[in-house]
Amino acid sequence: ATAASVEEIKSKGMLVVGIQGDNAPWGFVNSSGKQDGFDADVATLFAKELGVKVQFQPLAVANRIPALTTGKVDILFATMAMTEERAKAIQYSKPYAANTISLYAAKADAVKTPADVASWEIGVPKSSSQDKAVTDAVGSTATIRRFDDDAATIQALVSGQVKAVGGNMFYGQRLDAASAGTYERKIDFLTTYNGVGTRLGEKDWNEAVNAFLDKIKGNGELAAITKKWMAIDLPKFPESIPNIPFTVK
Amino acid sequence: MGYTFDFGAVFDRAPELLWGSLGSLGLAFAGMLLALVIGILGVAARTSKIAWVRSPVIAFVEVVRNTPFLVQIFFIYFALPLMGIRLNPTVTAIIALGINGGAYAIEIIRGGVESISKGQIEAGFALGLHKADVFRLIVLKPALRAIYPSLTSQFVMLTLTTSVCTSIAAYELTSAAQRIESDTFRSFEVYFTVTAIYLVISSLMMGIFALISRSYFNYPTR
Amino acid sequence: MEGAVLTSPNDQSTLISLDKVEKWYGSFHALKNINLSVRKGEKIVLCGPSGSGKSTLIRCINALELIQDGKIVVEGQLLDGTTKAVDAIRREVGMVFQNFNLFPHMTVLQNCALAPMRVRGASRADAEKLARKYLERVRILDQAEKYPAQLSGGQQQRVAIARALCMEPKAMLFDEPTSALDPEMVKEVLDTMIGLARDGMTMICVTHEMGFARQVADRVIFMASGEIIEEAEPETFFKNPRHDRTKAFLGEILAHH
Amino acid sequence: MEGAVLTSPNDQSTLISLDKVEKWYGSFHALKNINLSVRKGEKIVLCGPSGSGKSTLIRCINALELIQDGKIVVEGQLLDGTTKAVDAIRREVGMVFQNFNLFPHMTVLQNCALAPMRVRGASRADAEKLARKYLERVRILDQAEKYPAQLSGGQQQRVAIARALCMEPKAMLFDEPTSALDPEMVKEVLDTMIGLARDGMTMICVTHEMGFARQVADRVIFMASGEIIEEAEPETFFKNPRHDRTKAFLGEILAHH
Amino acid sequence: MGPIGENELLFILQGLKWTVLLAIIGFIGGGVFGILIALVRTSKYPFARLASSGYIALFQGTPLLMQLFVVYYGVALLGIDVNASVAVAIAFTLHASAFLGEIWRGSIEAVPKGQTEAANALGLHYVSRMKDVVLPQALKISMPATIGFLVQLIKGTSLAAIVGFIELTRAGQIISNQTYRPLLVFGIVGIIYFMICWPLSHVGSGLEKRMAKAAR
Ligand SMILES: Nc1ncnc2c1ncn2[C@@H]1O[C@H](COP(=O)(O)OP(=O)(O)OP(=O)(O)O)[C@@H](O)[C@H]1O
Ligand SMILES: Nc1ncnc2c1ncn2[C@@H]1O[C@H](COP(=O)(O)OP(=O)(O)OP(=O)(O)O)[C@@H](O)[C@H]1O
Ligand SMILES: [Mg+2]
Ligand SMILES: [Mg+2]
Repeated sequence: ATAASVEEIKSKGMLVVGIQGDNAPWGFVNSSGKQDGFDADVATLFAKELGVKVQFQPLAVANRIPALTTGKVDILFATMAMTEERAKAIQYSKPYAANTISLYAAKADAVKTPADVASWEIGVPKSSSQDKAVTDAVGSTATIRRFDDDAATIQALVSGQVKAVGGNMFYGQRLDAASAGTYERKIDFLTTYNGVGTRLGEKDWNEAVNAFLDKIKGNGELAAITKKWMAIDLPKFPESIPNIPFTVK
Repeated sequence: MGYTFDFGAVFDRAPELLWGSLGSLGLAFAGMLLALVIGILGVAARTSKIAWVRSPVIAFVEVVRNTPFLVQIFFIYFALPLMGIRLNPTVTAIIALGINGGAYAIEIIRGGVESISKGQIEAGFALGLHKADVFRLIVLKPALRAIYPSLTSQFVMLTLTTSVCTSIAAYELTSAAQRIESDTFRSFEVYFTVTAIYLVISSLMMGIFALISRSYFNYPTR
Repeated sequence: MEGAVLTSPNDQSTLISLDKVEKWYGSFHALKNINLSVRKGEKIVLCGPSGSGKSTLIRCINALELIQDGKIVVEGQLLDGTTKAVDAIRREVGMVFQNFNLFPHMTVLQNCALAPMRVRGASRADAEKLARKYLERVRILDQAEKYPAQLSGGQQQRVAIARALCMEPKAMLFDEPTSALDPEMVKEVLDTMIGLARDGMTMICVTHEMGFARQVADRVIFMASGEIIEEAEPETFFKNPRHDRTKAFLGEILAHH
Repeated sequence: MEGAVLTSPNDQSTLISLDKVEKWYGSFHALKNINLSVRKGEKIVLCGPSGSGKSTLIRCINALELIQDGKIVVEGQLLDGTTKAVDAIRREVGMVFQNFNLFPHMTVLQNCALAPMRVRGASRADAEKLARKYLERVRILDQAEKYPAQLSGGQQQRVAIARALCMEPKAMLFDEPTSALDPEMVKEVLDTMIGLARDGMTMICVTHEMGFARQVADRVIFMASGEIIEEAEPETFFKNPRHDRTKAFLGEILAHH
Repeated sequence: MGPIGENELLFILQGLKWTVLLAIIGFIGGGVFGILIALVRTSKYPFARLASSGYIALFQGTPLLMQLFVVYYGVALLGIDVNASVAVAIAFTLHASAFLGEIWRGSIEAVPKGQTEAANALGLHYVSRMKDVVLPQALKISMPATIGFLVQLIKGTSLAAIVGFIELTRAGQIISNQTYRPLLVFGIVGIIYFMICWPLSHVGSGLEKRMAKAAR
């Protein structure tokens, strides 16, 4: 069996963290080949808390959950937006980051409400929370094109293959880098919160993470990391989210 | 370990899998047709005596056969718009499949054409037939027959290559699978089922090719 | 159905004439100063050692090979390398190869009907009627629906003859038509050719079947090293060859038979 | 080096015996009630029209084909289909094929040394010594380091004979050993075979070389349609064949030569 | 979000290292199993022939992409803890052995029947017949197709990106995600593939031509 308990990990001295490898600034492998980003910093702190070394396992968006459930990784600090469906497959911790999902399109296009994008082609990264948000909002009227990752999604907009994309709060900056002054944020769909993922029913992991998050929220360490990577203040986190338990019952 | 298999969640999405399969089949057939056209026209050019007709075809074949399909489809989808050619994912996928399969088909069919004895061609000329007629009426059919098995396996591979088209958001079986997976998180079950579907599709392809061969190449040889 | 006759032939009865023909394969001199004139209805047998240029000679007449110097005129049409001349000449001369070269993916009937349809623009019905006529002529009409692979070598060669006849050519060229055949089949093909000869067809035939040469040839031509060494009527040729080269050659082939 | 002799042969001098042998290819009856006994040192020539079963017969002796009924005994060993019997028999009889079947990726020496090493378990040195001895025997030792493709057909066939001899067999089977050769090369192979015959080797040879048959055969056997039609000493066989079938056949092959 | 500099190129080249390594692992693993498959496929036992042709049909009849997914997730389900590279190596071995097995079966059957008969007539047994006589000739016949498949395999490693393995294509994706220059990055990646595959293809078709000439 590969699914280890917290105690087993402590005695082994090594924590395997599932993380995104290509989603700057959340989690990415930097050009010197080292894992870096917001999630990497938080996970490193967590490992320090447990008193073990950390090993990062970069994952593609679509195989984050299988990697956890099959025990390939011990825990996910993998930009996991908290959704009801996912909460059926993994155990979330309390939220530790927030992310606003919006529609981005060319300045020249007049868009005020979701009705304005009916019959457009809209790009999103496959299986991401943007995918879910955009599909929920305009999936029945617009054509959703699902790409492998953020880079392909943004490229699709820049190439004109889609008229709009569902992006997170970093898309604006990236679209400007690709084509300055052409695109803007049009509609905010929702704000999602990211939680740390552990396996369902494993109380020891969930409790350890929640205790750790409470601690770094209190002592300002999370605020510092948020400032460093997002250039924003620590957002307000909700006490509960419907149908997404933060603790093992 | 205590993993319990649950194919139910996958079978609930059977309609999506069916549409995905049809999408894959559609891409495969359209891609193949284009590949065959590119292959036949390409061979005519590839075997030309005129260097500037021949060399672009050679370069085309070399580039396509020595780079991954993933990179090729990515280029058609993302780079062509920069030159003002914007194609939707389905058309892109068909063109990419056609180009990829076509490059292989050119080389395969060329092998067949070169296996036709010079005497056959001379007999055609001696009867007063012109070059195009000789190629079309005398060379092509026996040439295709000679390389039919390799063409078949190349086209079956092309069918399987449709799975890569998911990366430009074309609608086919693999993207359906990925949607279902991201909703149900039943990764193993989803991919296992889809693999089985691909096996059925490729067997179907081979069956169809065998049927075509039996009706089209039914002349006896020694 | 006559083909384009551009110039009026200087001798009304000359069908094929070669004048100082020179043929090179790269630096290899394959035909040297070939002069030959074939009258309508004449039957010529061409023989000589392997590599002497016999095939090359008849292939040049049919424009399957291009010559470097000299003139070839068929039915008044100068073979000047233009598509038009090549077409016109190929319509006037039929060719039969050593290896038959039937098209394996077509039935016997389709093999024969192909050229009339594509070259003469005949309708399928007319072309097939013509094909049946000539298949009858070589007495193989009952095999019309078979594919070449289902026939014996001798039958295949007779189909090849019928196929060439379907273009209703003025002359027929044969390149060792019996040498790929088993002994029993040689006779059936030779009989077919003798029949053709009797009917007055102009023929140039590369063969070492000396019985055939004796029986039908008006002239036997002996080639060696790309040159015409000797030409004579069969009687003279076999009984009193003038050149030593010819004598040696005849000694060899007659010893084998 | 004697091979496993399981039963003592009833006639001390019989090396190979076939008793009521029947062979079918599916529904095709290829050998019909074949009875044949070959004494040590005897030379037998097998002839007959194409498809009469000559190759099949000698391939059965060597267990390259399995028989459906009857008995084959070689040097007292009954060929009963067990690996042991097949091995024992193949060690006793060498075979030479029409198309030589030399191994193209091995030198002449390696071709000859292979079986002694792998089958008899000889060391490389011993095997090569043996190989050289038999290459010398067929007078081709100077070619030992060449590859088959570098040799003429006649030389290749002589190597094939040496290769078979290296197993030091009691008998040799030849299946049309000269028919794939150009005329000049036929003689060198026939001379080699005549030499072998003189040295007392037991031989069964499928051939239509009638000169060879006259010179060395103790018996000539004529087959047709899977049956042995006639067997006789060469003089009798050629001068006074009894059956019409034999007469017709002889008439045909002698006419060709 | 930056230019493509030395670091980025270096990162891509590290991906290249894995691409080459994966192809080599797949080729060696596939080669060993492939020979077995080819031998079983040409054996005289009908059941063994059937089983091996089923194996070939399975791995030639499904996309490599799916094989990667199923092995990647499936091996973990068996309770064996493997990292991505082992799973990918297993998948490539299975995939390659099916294709190489089929290629080599063809070339074993292309060795003239007379060769086997001559070996039989000399009393050689199966092992020696295969090892000394048939396989050396079959391998030579199969060289062009084998090299052709090696090229396919190298290109096929690009699919390992989909299970998150950082080989050449994945490295390209990561860099393109950081620099937002996908066209440039994938152009470079494409050229690198071409530079490895093209010389190989060339050797392959050269061999093919030489053999065609020898056969004439
Ligand atoms: N395409 C070619 N390129 C170079 N040399 C050629 C070519 N075709 C023929 N030759 C050479 O020209 C010479 C004449 O050849 P040709 O085929 O006319 O001889 P032939 O008299 O018909 O002999 P055979 O009796 O063997 O058919 C030969 O030496 C041959 O090698
Ligand atoms: N493997 C086979 N399957 C079916 N029929 C076969 C097979 N091998 C030979 N035959 C048939 O058995 C008959 C005898 O064949 P065999 O080769 O022994 O004749 P042969 O006397 O050696 O003739 P040739 O002189 O042509 O070599 C032929 O009619 C042949 O078609
Ligand atoms: Mg010739
Ligand atoms: Mg035989």
